[in-house]
Amino acid sequence: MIVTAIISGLVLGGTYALVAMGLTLQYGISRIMNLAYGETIIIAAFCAYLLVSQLGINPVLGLIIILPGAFAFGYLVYGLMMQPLVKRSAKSGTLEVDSILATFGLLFVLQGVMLVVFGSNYTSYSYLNFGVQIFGATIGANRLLAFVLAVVIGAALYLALTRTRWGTAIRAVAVAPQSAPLVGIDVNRTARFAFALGATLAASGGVMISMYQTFTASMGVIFTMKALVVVIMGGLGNLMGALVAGLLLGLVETLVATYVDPGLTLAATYAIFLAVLLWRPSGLFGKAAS
Amino acid sequence: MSALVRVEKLRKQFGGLTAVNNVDFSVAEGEIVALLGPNGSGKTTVINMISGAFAPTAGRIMFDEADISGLPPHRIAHHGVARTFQLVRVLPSLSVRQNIVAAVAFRRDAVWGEEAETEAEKLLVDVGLAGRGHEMAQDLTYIDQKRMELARALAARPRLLLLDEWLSGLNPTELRVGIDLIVSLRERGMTVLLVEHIMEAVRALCSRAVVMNVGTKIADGPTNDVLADEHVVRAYLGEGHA
Amino acid sequence: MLDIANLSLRYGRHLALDDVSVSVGDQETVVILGANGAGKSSLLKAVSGMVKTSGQTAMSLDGLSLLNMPPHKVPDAGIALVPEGRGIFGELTVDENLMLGAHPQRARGGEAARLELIFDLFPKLAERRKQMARTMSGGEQQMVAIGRALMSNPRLLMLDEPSLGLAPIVVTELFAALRRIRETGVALLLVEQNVSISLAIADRGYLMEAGRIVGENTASALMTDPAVQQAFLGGTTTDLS
Amino acid sequence: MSRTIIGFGVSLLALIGLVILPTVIDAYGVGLLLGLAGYVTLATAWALFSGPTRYVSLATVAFFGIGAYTVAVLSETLPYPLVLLVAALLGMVVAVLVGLATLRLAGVYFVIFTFGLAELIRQLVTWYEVNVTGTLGRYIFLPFSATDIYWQLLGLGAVTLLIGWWIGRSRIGLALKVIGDDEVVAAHAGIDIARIKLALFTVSATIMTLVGAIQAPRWTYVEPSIVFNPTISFLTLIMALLGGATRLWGPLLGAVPLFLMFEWLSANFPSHYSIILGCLFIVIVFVVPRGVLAFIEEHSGRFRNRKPEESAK
Amino acid sequence: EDRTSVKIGYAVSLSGANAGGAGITTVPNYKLWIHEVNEAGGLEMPDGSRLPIEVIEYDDRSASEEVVRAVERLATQDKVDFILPPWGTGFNLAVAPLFDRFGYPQLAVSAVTDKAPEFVERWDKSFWLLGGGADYTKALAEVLTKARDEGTINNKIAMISVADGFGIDLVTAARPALTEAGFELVYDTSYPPTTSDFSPMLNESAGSGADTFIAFSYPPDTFAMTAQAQVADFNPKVLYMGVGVGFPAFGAANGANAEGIMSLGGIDPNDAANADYRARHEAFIGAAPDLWGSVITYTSLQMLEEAIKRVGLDREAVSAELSNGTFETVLGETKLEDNQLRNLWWTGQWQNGMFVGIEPSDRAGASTPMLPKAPWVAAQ
Ligand SMILES: Nc1ncnc2c1ncn2[C@@H]1O[C@H](COP(=O)(O)OP(=O)(O)OP(=O)(O)O)[C@@H](O)[C@H]1O
Ligand SMILES: Nc1ncnc2c1ncn2[C@@H]1O[C@H](COP(=O)(O)OP(=O)(O)OP(=O)(O)O)[C@@H](O)[C@H]1O
Ligand SMILES: [Mg+2]
Ligand SMILES: [Mg+2]
Repeated sequence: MIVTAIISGLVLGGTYALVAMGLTLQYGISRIMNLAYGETIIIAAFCAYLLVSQLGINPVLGLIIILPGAFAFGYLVYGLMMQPLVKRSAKSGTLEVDSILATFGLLFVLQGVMLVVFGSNYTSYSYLNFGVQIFGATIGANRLLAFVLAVVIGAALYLALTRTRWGTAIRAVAVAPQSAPLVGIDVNRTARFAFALGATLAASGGVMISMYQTFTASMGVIFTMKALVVVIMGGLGNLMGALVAGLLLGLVETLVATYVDPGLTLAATYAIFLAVLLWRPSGLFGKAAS
Repeated sequence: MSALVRVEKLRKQFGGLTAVNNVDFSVAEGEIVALLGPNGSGKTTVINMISGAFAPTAGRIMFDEADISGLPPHRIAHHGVARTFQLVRVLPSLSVRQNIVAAVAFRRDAVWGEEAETEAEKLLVDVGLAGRGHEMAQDLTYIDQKRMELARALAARPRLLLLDEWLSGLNPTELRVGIDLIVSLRERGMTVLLVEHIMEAVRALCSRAVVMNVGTKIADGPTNDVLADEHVVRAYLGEGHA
Repeated sequence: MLDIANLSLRYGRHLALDDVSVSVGDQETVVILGANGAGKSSLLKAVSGMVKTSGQTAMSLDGLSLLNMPPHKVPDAGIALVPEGRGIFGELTVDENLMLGAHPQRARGGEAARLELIFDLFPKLAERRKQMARTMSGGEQQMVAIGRALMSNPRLLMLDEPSLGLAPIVVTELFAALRRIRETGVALLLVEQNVSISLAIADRGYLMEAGRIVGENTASALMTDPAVQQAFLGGTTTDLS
Repeated sequence: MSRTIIGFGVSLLALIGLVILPTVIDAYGVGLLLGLAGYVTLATAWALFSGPTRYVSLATVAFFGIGAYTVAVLSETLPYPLVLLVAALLGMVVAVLVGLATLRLAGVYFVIFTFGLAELIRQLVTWYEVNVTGTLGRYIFLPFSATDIYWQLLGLGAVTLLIGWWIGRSRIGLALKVIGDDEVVAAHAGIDIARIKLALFTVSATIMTLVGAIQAPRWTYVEPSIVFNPTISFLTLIMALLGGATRLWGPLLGAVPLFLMFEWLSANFPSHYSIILGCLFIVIVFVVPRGVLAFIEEHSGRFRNRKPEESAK
Repeated sequence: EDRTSVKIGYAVSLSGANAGGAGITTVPNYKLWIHEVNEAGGLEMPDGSRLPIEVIEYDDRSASEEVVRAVERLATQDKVDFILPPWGTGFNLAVAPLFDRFGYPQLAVSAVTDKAPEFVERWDKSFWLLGGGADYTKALAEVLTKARDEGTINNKIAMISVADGFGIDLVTAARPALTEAGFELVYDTSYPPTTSDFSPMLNESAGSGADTFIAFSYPPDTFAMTAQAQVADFNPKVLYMGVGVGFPAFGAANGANAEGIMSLGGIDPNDAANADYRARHEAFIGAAPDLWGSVITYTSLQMLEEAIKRVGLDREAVSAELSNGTFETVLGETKLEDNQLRNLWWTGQWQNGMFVGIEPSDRAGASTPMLPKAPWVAAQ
């Protein structure tokens, strides 16, 4: 029983982590508080659905089409919408407020387009929906795949960001954008890249989620908020933090559902989140407060 | 002379790093004392603990015979301790005058309204910023920001003033002015503990110096003696100063 | 090597630099002296592309125009800046800061040797390689900033008040280090308040006042110039000779 | 001084006009006014604390919901004024607890903490209702017309603005700005940060609680998903930011046009509402970068006194 | 009177959290009906003339305050002739006082409530068409009792419910209904909306020894649970779930695995009018209707249309006719009792690719329950 609970908790948490990692890139590095983040996830889910239902392309193959698309989308959004705001706020320091307001608008646009194109219905399809045995626990193959991908992508990103100069440069932009040019880092390009990468991660999360979950065009906000909670709990801009916090929340959810009361899963999630912040005001892996 | 501030066995630990280790010293009323030491020896940390920015890991800080260790900064400020910061901290969205009024309005015998404004203007005159009250604090030059920060500290009517490298970054002419300003403070009966790397200023101002190295005190006494001390020369001044 | 002619610069309506012409020769060390607010930092910022110039400014490094060069391209041209306030990456470790110093293309290769040199200049950094730069003392952070700039293998190193906040012994060491750096063939453009020690290592110096160049001479001449004595040395000799 | 008196006079006249208005317009008009009064009050109350301190709170709906739920639970058992009092007290107590908990948090950590808190409260209320009382929805059959509710909200809104005005010219207002700029400096200047933050947060939260309590009878039926709807927090924040959260009249000037725009769009373009709204929103961010109030001031200033800088020279 | 059209307005959740539900049950049927009426030349009046429908549509953005104001607007600004109700129990209650005050009949469909009799007393022009929790759970208890008495299932039941108005209403009615019928509730818990992982609850239920698994769930939960039950090979003899089972997408997504799954609602597969309705719905909307709420929504519109035809546009008269008249609809012959629709399909089951009504079993067109549910067919 406990093994089952732990494994399904980790698997659930894997998706949370994957989704949160994209947001932590966008917010931690590009400094864009992207309220339309969840919409990117849902768009990707719809695309996966279209590929499956219209063209019969399975979602894993679909990633090959969707991920570059998402990257381009993120790249475009940053270039068209965010860059002027970033430029403008160099003096006024209002990027946070501006990005909240602008992406709030973007959220409406994306959601509205999806409502027009796909309607407001619940959408789902079935893919790899069979059980796989791990340590005696049965897990949906689709969920397991999502988990594996989350871990692989997460680990690869983590290593890239912490072990390479390229990654360190990205983090440098996160911590001191005004100093980055001193060492030859093109802040604008890096931020744009990180934003697009964030969108790509969101899309991969969306494809994973679509394989086992029903979704609607208005559901993006739920994912945005969940991702924000994970990001903040892990420590802003910290990939490892997002990974650990995501897995932790997944575990808490299943353990509480199994051993306490399923009615308290979300309450427990938020309680843990709040407790972590009370204990460490900058998240699990955030810089310690001085 | 009774001690206005006395630190006893003061200690501060950051994780595994002991930044300040069992430091004792005192500053008498009306004295100007220098706190010296190599970079990273713990001077700012001592200032931070006296002013309440950090709580000490161990030890005591007595101010006018009251134990102020670990009190929140505003309580310590109300006891009569004011400070400047090593890296200037201005309130960027406020005007220069409001920067000063903020301190006038929240000190122990606070005043508010026109009275506070008039007092702020007076302080600005004292530090050489006469008539600059309406400018935005963040638009001032570095030296002017430093001046303003001093005015803000003075606005609290402190008995003890903690200056963390307030004179650094001034050119020799400006240094002169700065030194004179501090001298005038002493004449008004203020007690000053200053951290400084400019020996000229230390010699000109301080009757006594306390030197730290790697968190511990290595010398304490009349300035000239201390600056001639072999340990101090080796750890801090370098042979060129001997 | 570095040629600046007719540099003007405005912040809003405030004219911070007015028709400034400055040059730094190959392997030369040049110091800029001036009161607070004279525009020294602005000059360095203009060279490194961090602020936009106006008017008929001409600015080039060995003929390569620096005008409108985006700031992140400047290090690759061979100019490194240690800015006012250090500008280090506080949330990264000392090691990572130094590693980023070698981010420009021109700095790749020979990295290890330069790291060696830097640890030699600042042994403290070698002890604290894994420390978060933010938690270092003021002086230690200054060392990180200079080390990082050196890592980019610059031909011209610009330092904006490097001695600010450093213990006397470190200042002495720092200038000794600068002397050695200069001997490796790097040109230095130095802004300093510590006039005597900077003139001691400089070849030439400029005097700035309210955004204009008001004087220029060899370092030794400036050292004895009574006007300089009056304006910048407070009429006294400092504790260093 | 005289400017203050004129200001008060104009405000009072406007208030009287707003009190009389529902008697001459139809039910829909009253509904609009009611909605406006609700959001103006929420946004102004939000900005009391979050404006100067820059602690962006998403806990608005937690207090709003507490207010609404208190009315739902107690409306049958206690006289209405007492219900409001209980709601206000409850809001206050929760605000103090939340305030104490959040003292160490800053920036986006504070933002998301307050969001999490609102969700936690909603989850706990739900769980309690499901498991302890065995029902989820609650009915409110209070005999209030839309006009009654509007008048109450209007009164509360006026009081909120008055409080904001008073704070703005008291030293607490300055303290809040100092805290917003640099808490370390604030503390060393003798400001008791914790107390001031706590006090303001509590005042602001209590007002939000009352908005929820007053508005609840309008919906007959409440359940957690209705009264703890996070959209309310977001809209409040957006309105205040859009208007200019650091100024007394800013939130009002953000809330009114935004609310009317929402209304107009959802009435005229129900199926493309989202897209148009979103586009307009983005345009606004680009065109009105520093809030509606600043925008109005800049432009009216230009009318009154063309190029003031030139003439000053 | 020289009017040229009939104004009909509605405010419904086109965006926000409720858009998913409204988007399947409510909006398509409003659109379909209006389209059909206008195609036919308009609403027929008692004198045989026809007046086209002019529609006014608002989005309530899933917010109570918005739906209330939108209805005020429809009544006082747009002065529409009739207002169609919003989606959701809470929203129907929120607007009920307004419908009452402005004198509009309220044909509340997507509101499951046991309090309907009280509401009718309070607001005499309100109509409650989807029954209450007690109705559905009593019917379910009957199906289960029969199966137990035949020895098909044991008397243990595992039950979960979504912590939301709908789930709680049903589960509070289910507890007494099932225990009175002699069943033992070995697992009984609720879960918050937006839960996506049901494996802990399915595992608990599987381990509880119950032959019957009941979930009063919302569509995303229903879909997820069905998929996860297959993964976990959790195959109770009776599988009953809430909203979503009656969606055509449910049958499409689960294929053979939908067989035997039970839920609220259902249809008579042999009813020609109903089959015709489904075909028209699919043709016009592009998707088949759900087989619980959609059918009733369309029924309510047919009743309104017919009432207008009989008595004209006077709202008092239409309300009276709705209360007392008998109507021929896609649900069969329909007559309200005390302003409530009672001849509903309380329980349905997927049989041969169709979600058919099985309870009340004595109603014409009822299918026989097929229990136990067939085991899952392995995925492709
Ligand atoms: N918040 C902190 N966390 C961890 N270590 C710290 C922190 N603050 C200071 N330190 C460490 O404590 C030591 C003492 O620092 P402090 O700032 O007191 O030095 P200082 O004597 O003021 O030096 P300087 O003259 O360079 O300003 C340094 O090694 C520094 O790295
Ligand atoms: N970002 C800015 N916006 C407006 N004015 C500025 C800005 N930066 C500098 N100034 C003004 O330009 C002038 C020159 O400033 P600069 O920093 O170059 O002087 P400096 O010689 O380096 O002085 P210091 O010795 O104080 O560092 C000053 O009057 C300063 O106030
Ligand atoms: Mg220091
Ligand atoms: Mg400078």
